[in-house]
Amino acid sequence: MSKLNLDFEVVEKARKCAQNIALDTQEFINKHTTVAVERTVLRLLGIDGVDEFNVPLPNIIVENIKNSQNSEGLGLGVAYYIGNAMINTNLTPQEIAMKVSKGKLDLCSLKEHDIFEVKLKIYEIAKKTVEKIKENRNKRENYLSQYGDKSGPYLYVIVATGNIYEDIVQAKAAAKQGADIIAVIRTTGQSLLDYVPYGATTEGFGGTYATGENFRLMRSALDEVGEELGRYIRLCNYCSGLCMPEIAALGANERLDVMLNDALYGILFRDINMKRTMIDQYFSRIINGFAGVIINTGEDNYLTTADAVEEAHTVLASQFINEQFALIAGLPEEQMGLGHAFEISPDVENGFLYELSQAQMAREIFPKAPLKYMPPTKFMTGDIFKGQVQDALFNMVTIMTNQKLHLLGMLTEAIHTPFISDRAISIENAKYIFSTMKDFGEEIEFKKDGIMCKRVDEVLNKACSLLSEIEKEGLFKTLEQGKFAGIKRPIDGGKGLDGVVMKEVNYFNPFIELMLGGGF
Amino acid sequence: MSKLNLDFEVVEKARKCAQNIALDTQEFINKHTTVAVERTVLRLLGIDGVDEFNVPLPNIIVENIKNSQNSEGLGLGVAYYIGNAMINTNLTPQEIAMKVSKGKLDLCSLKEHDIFEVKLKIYEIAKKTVEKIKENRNKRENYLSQYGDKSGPYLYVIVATGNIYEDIVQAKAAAKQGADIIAVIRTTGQSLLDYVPYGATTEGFGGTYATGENFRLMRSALDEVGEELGRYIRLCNYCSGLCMPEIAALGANERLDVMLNDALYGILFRDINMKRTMIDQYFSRIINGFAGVIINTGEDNYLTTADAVEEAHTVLASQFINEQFALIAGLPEEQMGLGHAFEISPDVENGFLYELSQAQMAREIFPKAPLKYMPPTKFMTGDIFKGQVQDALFNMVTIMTNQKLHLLGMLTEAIHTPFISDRAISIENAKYIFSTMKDFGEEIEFKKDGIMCKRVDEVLNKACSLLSEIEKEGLFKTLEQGKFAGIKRPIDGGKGLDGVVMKEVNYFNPFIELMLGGGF
Amino acid sequence: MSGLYSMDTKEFDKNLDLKNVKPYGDTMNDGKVQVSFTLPVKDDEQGIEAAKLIAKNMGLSDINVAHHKMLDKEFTFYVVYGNLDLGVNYEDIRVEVAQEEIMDKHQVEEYIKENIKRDIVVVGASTGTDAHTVGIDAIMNMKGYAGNYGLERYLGIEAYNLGSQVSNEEFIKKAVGVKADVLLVSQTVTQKNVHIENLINLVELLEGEGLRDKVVLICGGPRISHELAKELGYDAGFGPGKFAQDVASFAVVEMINRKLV
Amino acid sequence: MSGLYSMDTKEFDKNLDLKNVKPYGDTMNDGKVQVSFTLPVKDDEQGIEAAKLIAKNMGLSDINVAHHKMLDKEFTFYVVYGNLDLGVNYEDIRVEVAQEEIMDKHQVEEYIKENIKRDIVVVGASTGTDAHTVGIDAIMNMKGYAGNYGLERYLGIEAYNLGSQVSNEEFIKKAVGVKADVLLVSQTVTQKNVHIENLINLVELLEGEGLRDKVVLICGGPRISHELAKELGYDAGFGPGKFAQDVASFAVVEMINRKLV
Ligand code: B12
Ligand code: B12
Ligand SMILES: Cc1ncc(COP(=O)(O)O)c(C=O)c1O
Ligand SMILES: Cc1ncc(COP(=O)(O)O)c(C=O)c1O
Repeated sequence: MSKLNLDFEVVEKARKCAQNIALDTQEFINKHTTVAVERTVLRLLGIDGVDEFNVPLPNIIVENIKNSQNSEGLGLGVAYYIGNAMINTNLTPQEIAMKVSKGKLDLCSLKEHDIFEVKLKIYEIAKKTVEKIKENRNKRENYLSQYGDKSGPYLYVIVATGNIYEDIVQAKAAAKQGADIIAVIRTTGQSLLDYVPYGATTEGFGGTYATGENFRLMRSALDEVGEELGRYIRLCNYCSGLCMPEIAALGANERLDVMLNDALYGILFRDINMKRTMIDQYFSRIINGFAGVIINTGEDNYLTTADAVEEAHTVLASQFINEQFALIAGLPEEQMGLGHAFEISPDVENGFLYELSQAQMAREIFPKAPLKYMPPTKFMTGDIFKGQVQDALFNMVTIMTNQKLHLLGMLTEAIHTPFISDRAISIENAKYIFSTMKDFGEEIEFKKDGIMCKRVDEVLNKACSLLSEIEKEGLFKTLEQGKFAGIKRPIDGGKGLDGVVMKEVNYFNPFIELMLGGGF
Repeated sequence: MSKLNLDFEVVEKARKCAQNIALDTQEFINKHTTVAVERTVLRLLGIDGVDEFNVPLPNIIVENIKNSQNSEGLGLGVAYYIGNAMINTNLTPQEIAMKVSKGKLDLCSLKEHDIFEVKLKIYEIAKKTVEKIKENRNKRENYLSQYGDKSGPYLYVIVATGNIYEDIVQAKAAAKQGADIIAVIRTTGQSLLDYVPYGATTEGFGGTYATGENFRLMRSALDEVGEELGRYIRLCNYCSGLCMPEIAALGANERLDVMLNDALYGILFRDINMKRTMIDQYFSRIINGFAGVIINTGEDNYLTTADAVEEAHTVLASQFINEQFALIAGLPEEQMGLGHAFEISPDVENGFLYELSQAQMAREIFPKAPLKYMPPTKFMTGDIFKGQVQDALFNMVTIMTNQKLHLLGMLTEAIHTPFISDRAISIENAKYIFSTMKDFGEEIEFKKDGIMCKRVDEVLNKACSLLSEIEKEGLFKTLEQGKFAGIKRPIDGGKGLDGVVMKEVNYFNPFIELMLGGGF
Repeated sequence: MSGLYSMDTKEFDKNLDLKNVKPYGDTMNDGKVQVSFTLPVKDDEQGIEAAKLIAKNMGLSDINVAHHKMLDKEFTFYVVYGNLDLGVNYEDIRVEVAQEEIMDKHQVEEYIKENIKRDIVVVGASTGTDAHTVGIDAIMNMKGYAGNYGLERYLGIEAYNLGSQVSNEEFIKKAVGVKADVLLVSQTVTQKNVHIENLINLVELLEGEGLRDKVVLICGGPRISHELAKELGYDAGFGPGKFAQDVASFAVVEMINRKLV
Repeated sequence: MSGLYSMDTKEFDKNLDLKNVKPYGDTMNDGKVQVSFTLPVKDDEQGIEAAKLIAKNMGLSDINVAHHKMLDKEFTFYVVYGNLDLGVNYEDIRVEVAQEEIMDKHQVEEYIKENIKRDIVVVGASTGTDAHTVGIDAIMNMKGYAGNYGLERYLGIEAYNLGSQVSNEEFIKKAVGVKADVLLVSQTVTQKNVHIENLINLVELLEGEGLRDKVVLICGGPRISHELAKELGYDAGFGPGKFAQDVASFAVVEMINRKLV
C-alpha cells in the first residue's frame, strides 16, 4: 500500500510512455555499432595489452579495420575479422592482435571465409568468456551465501586518491569501519579518453584511472578484507564515457559488483555525443546485466545544476526511461540502481519533507530496484559542522524509506575528495542514524493530503507530462531542447560521434546473443 | 487527541497521587522557615550590600536574630524585627541593617511593638517591593508585545566563562546568532554557599557567580542587544542551592525571565538537606510565580546518573510532583518549565523512537507547560563530529514534539564549557533542523500499538505506580530510599539543616500573602 | 568557603591587542583552537602521545586529546584542543583586492559606453578536463546566480561561454577568432594542484603566441584568490561569493588602464 | 591526451617513516590537518588573511580557509585545512604508564592474600566543589562500570566512597580515621585548571601532616593522565577508559614496592 497515496494509474501511464521512448530509440541503436562496442568484443574475445606506445591492442585493431580501404570495415563487426583471421592463421585472438599491432598482419586483406564457419569459430571462444563471467557471478553468489548479505542499506563510499595502492589502503580501512561498497572514482578526464588505460596506475586527479589491472588489484584487496570481516565488500566503478562497454567487459572479468552506467550522464555532463553513448550503453548494459552487476544511473546529477525543487520531476522521468533501457538490455529490476539525490537547499522551509516524500515515492514506484541515493553535494559548504547535519538528515531519509545503495555524504564535500577520516566520520554518522532510527519508517504514517502527499503527487504528474512530451518528440530531440538539467546538447555535437558506425547486414556480435536475457 | 494513544485515566490517577504527595509535604513546609527565607524577606524589604568582610547584610541580620538569646529568634520571622526596629528608630530597613552590621543596633533588644502595628509598617514597604516586581513583569510584557514573542521553541544557550564581562560578550554574540534565552551558569560550589556573593565578579569555575549586580549587568546587556535585534532576549539563572529564595528575589528585582528551581535537584545532586530546600523552594516559587518567571525543574539530571531507558518513569513521576508543588506556590502551568532530557545511549537500537515518544508524552501530559528539554550530555564524547549528529537528533525531537525551552546541545559537551563558536555551531544546527523539518510533526502519525505507543504506555504506568508508592511512604522517605537517580539521601543529612527553623505562632512573612496567587 | 582552592589562575593579558591577535575560545587571548587529523599509527597510548607531539609541533600548549578512534589497525583519528600561544599582527595585514570599487551592472554599462565606446568581447570557459560549469555559468549566463545577472545580459558586452572541458589550445583559438578583450577561466578541480598547472599552461601558451598583453586575463573558482591569480600571471582572480559585476568592474577599468581600447 | 596538463605533482616521500610521522589525509605524509578557531576580528578579506597567518603560525602550508562565519561584528569563526610539514619521531616516544601489567579482579585478590596478607583500606572521593561522582563511582561502587566491578566488590579491599564535594581537609580526616592505605581522588571540573590547584592543595596538606609517604595517592578523571599525576606529586593517574582493576593493580604493587604493608 502506498504511504503517500500515490496515483498508480499515473505511474503506469508514465511507465508506458517511457517504454515507447526506449523502444523508439532502440530502433536507432539496433542499426549501429561503435568503435567502443567493437573494442569490447575484442576484449571479450581475450585481447588485452598495449603496444610499445601504450596504445591498447583493441584500439589498434579497431582503428585498423575502421581505416582499411579493403573491406566493409567495422560495419561487419570485429568478430568477423578475428574469426576469419583465426581460421586463416590458426592463432588465438591475442596472438592475432599482437601481430596486427606489429604490422605483421592485416585483418582486412585475409581470405574471407564463410560467415557461418567464422561464427562457429568465434562462438567457441565467446562461450568460454561467457562461462568465465558466469563463474565470476557464481563466485559472488557463493561469497554472499557464505557470509550472508546485508538486509538494510549498503554503505557506499568512494575512494579517490588517484593512486590505486593508496586507494586500497583507504578502501580496506573503510571496509573495516563498516562500508559495504567501495567505489573507485575515476580521474577527471578519463571518460573522454577513447581508450582504456592499461596497468596499475598511481597518478590521477580527483580519482584513479579505471584499468583492468586496477580493478583486479582492488578486487583482490576487497576479497581479502572481506574474508577477514566475514562480509562481502562490493566494488564499484564507472561504466560511462567513451569506453562504456569496454569497462563493462573489464568489470565483468574482474568481478565488479556495481557500475555507474548511464548514457544520459555522459551526454549532459561530459558532452559525449548522444548517438554514440546510447549505442554503447546498450551493449554495456547487456554485459552488466549478465554479469550480475548493479548499475547506477545518474539522475542525481541533474540536481547539481538544476533546481532540486523545480526539477524533481526530471529525475523521476529519467528513472522511468532508464528502467526501460535496462529492461531492453536484459538487466533485471533487481540490478537497477536508479539514481536520485538529497539536493534541496537547506534554506528551503520543510525541505526535509520534500526529500523524504520524494525518496518514498521512488521506493514505491520502483519497488524492486536497489535505488541509489546520493547525498547532499551542491549545498555542502566549507562549514563541515553543518555538513555533518546535512548528511545526518540524508541518512535519515534512507533509513526511513529503505534506499539500498546509500552513497555516504562527506562533511568535506565542498573541500576535497575524502580523507580517510572523512569517510570514517560519515560511516559513523550513518551507522548511528540507521541504528537509532531503525524501525522509524515502519512506525510512522504520513498525513493524507499533507505537504508530503501533495508534493509527490505534483512531481509524479509533472514527470508523466514530461514523458508524454518526450514520447512525442523522441529522446534525442528532447536532449537538444535542454529538458534535463537545463543542458542542451545538439544531436551531432559532443565527443565521439565519429566512432559511430552503421551496421552491415552481416554484422554480428556473438555476445549480444549469448548474454542477452541473462543466459541462465 | 493523543498521538500516542495515551491512557488519560492513568494520567489523572498519577496526577492525583502527586497532589497528595505535595499536600502532605506542604504541611511540613508550612510549619517552618529557614535562614534563607528570612534573608529573602530582608532583601525584599530593601536590604542589600555587604560589610567590610564582604558578608552580606541579610546574613548578618539573620545570624544576629538567630543567635540572639533575648528573643523568640527567627521563628517570628525577620519582618517582625525590622518592622519593630523601624517603629523604634524611624530608619529605613537598609539603614537599620547597616547599624546592625556595625554593632550599633541589636534588633532583639528593642522595645517590642504590637504585631498589628509592626505589620502595618512592614506592609507599607512590602507593597512597594511587590509593586516594583510587578513593574518588572509589566516591562517584560511590554517588550514582548512590542517585539512579539516567538511561537516555536526558544533556543536556549548557556554562558559559563566565569567572568560576567566575558559572559556578556558571549551572550550578545549568541543572541545575534539567534539565541532566545541566555542562561548564565553558576560557578561550581556556589549552591553550597549559605550567602549570595556581592557585586560584579570575574572569577568562577565552570560558571559565573550569581549576584545581583551580575544579574543587572547581563539584563541590561541583553535588553540592549534585544533592542538592536527587535527581539526580547530572556535571561536565566539558577534559583537553587542554599540561597534558593534569595536568588528568586534578586531575579525578580532584575527581571530575570527563567530560573532553574528544583529542590529535588539540590537534594540529589548537591546533597542539600531535604527539609531545608523544600521549605526554601516554596517561597522561591511564590516569588518566581509572581514575577512571571518560568521555572526549570531538574528531572533531566536523573538520567545523567541513572539509566535513561530504565529510569524514564522517574522523570515523569518527578514532573508530576513538581507540577503540584508549583501549583501550591501559585505558579501557573504556563510558567512550569518541567524538565526532561534526551539521554538514551546512542548505542540503543531504536533509541530515537523512545526519545521521540517520551518527548511527545510529556507534551501531551503537560500541554500548557513550556517544557524544558535538555540535550544529550552523558553520551557525548570527545568525538565532536558524532556529537553534532546527536545534537541534530535532539533538535528534531523538539521540533517534532513542540518542546519550548530547548537547551542547545554542544558538540564539545564532553570537553569544556562552550566556546563562542560551539554555541554558534549549535544554533546553526537547531535553526537548520527547525526550518527543514518545520511541519514534520504535523505531517506524521504514529502507528497504533507500535514501538512508540507501547513505550510510553509502559513509562506512564511505571510512573503512576511509583507515585502511588510515594503517596504511601511520603516524599522524604522515598528520597531516603534512593528512588530518584539511584541516589539515597538521609532526612537529616546533607547541607543546611541547621538553617531550618520552626515557626512561632506569630510568625509572619508579608510577601507570601502579597504574592501568592499572583496578586493580579 | 573552606576547602575552596585558591582563586588565582594562569594569568594572561585579557585585552585585545590587534598587533597580536590570538584565537578566542571564551576569553580574550586564550588562544583556543580545535584540530583534527589522522596519524598512521596504532590507537594506543603511544599514539595519543604522538598526537600530542603533533599538536605541540603546531605551537599548541595545554593540549587535550579529546578523542581518538581507530580507523584501521595502523591509522588513528584524533580530535585535539589546545592553546595557540603565537598571535598574528592584524594591523599589518594588507589584502590586495582585484578592484576597490565595484560598479553595478548599470554602472558598468555606462562605463563601457563612456570610456571604451565599443562593445567589448568576453570569452569564458572551464578549461582542461574540468567539467564544472556552474561557476563560469554563474558569471556569464543570462540568468546569473543568486540574484546577480550574468555578463550575457550586459549591454556593451558580447559574451561567449564555451562551457567545460575546453582545452587551452581550443580556448585560445576561439578567443583569437572572436577578437576577445577579456578571457575568463574557471577551475574547480584542484586535487594535486591540477588547476595550478592548467592555469600556468594557459599563460605560457598565450605568451608563446604573443597574446598575453593584448587581453585581460582572469581566472576564478572555489580555490582561487586574487593573490594566487596574480602569482600565476593573471590580471585578477575571483573566488566564492564573486559575481558578474565584480569581474566586469575589474575588466573594464583594467582595459582602460592598460589602454586596451 | 591533448590539452592534458603535465602529470607531475609536488613530490614528497610517500613511504612511512616512523622517525618522521606526519598526519595522513589520503596519501602517506601529505600532512593534512583540519583546524577550526575563532578570531576576534571582522568577517572580511583581512580576517581571512589573519586566519591564514594563524594557520601559518601553526606550521601549515597549502592553507585553505574553507569556511568563515561571522559570530558577532568582531568575532569570526574559521575552518581551515592545510598541510603540516613537521613530523614527529614516533619511535622515540616512551609513554610512562602507571602499571605495565594489569591484573584482573581475581588476580588482585590473590596478590593481596599472598603478598599483603591483610585487608587494604581504600578511601575515595570527588573532592573540592566537584560534584561529579560517576567517575569515582565507576571505580569504587559494587556494580562498577561498563562491565567492570568496582573495588567495593573486591575481597581483601575495604573501600570507602565519600561521594562528592568533599573538602581536602575532610578527606584527610576520614583517611586518617580509617587508616587508609590508598587514597583515590576524582576530579572532573577542569575549567581554568581548578582541578590542578585542588590536587596540588591535597598533596600539600598531606605533606604538611607528614602523611604523604604513608599512602598510595592516586587521582583520576577525564582530563587526568599518568604523566600529569606524577607531575603533581601523585603516585599515579588514570583517565577515561580505566577501571577498578587498573587502579587496584597499580595500588597493590605500589604498596609492596614502597613497603607499605
Ligand atoms: C556540481 C558538482 C559537480 C557536477 C558539475 C556539473 C556542472 N555542470 O558543473 C558533476 C556531478 C558533473 C561533478 C562531477 C565531478 N566532480 Co564535482 N562537484 C560539484 C559540487 C557539488 C558543486 C560545484 C558547484 O557547482 N558550485 C557552485 C558554484 C557557483 O560555485 P563556484 O564554482 O565556486 O563558483 C563561484 C566562484 O568560485 C566564482 N567563479 C567560479 N569560476 C569562475 C570563473 C571566473 C572567471 C570568475 C571571475 C569567477 C568564477 O564565481 C562563482 C559564483 O560566486 C562540488 C562540491 C561543492 N559543494 O562545492 C563538487 C566538486 C567540485 N567536484 C569534485 C570532483 C572531484 C568531481 C569529479 C572530478 C569526480 C570524478 N572523478 O568523477 C567529477 C568530474 C568533473 C570533472 N572532470 O571536472 C570535487 C573537487 C575536489 C577538488 N578540490 O579537487 C568537489 C569539491 C567534490 C568533492 N569533495 O570531491 N561535480
Ligand atoms: C553527568 C554530568 C554532570 C552531573 C553529575 C552527576 C553526578 N552525580 O556525577 C550533574 C548534572 C550534576 C553535573 C553538574 C555540573 N557539571 Co557536569 N557533567 C556531566 C557529564 C554529562 C558526564 C560526566 C560523567 O559522568 N562521565 C562518565 C564517567 C564514568 O567518566 P569519568 O568521570 O571520566 O570517569 C572515568 C575516568 O575518568 C576515570 N576516573 C574518574 N575519576 C577517577 C578517579 C580515580 C581515582 C581513578 C582511578 C579513575 C577515575 O574512571 C572513570 C571510568 O573510566 C559531563 C559531560 C561529559 N559528557 O563528559 C559534564 C561536565 C563534566 N560537567 C561540567 C560542568 C561545568 C558542570 C557544572 C560545574 C556546571 C555548573 N556550573 O553548574 C555542574 C556542577 C557540578 C560541580 N559542582 O562539580 C563540565 C566540565 C567542564 C570542564 N572541563 O571543566 C562538563 C564537561 C560539561 C560541559 N561541557 O560543560 N554534571
Ligand atoms: C552515471 C554517472 N556516470 C559517470 C560519472 C562520473 O563521471 P566519469 O564517467 O566521467 O568518470 C558520474 C558522476 O558521478 C555518474 O553519475
Ligand atoms: C534544577 C537545577 N538546579 C541547579 C542546577 C545547577 O546547579 P547549581 O545550582 O549548583 O549551580 C541544575 C543543573 O543544571 C539544575 O538542573
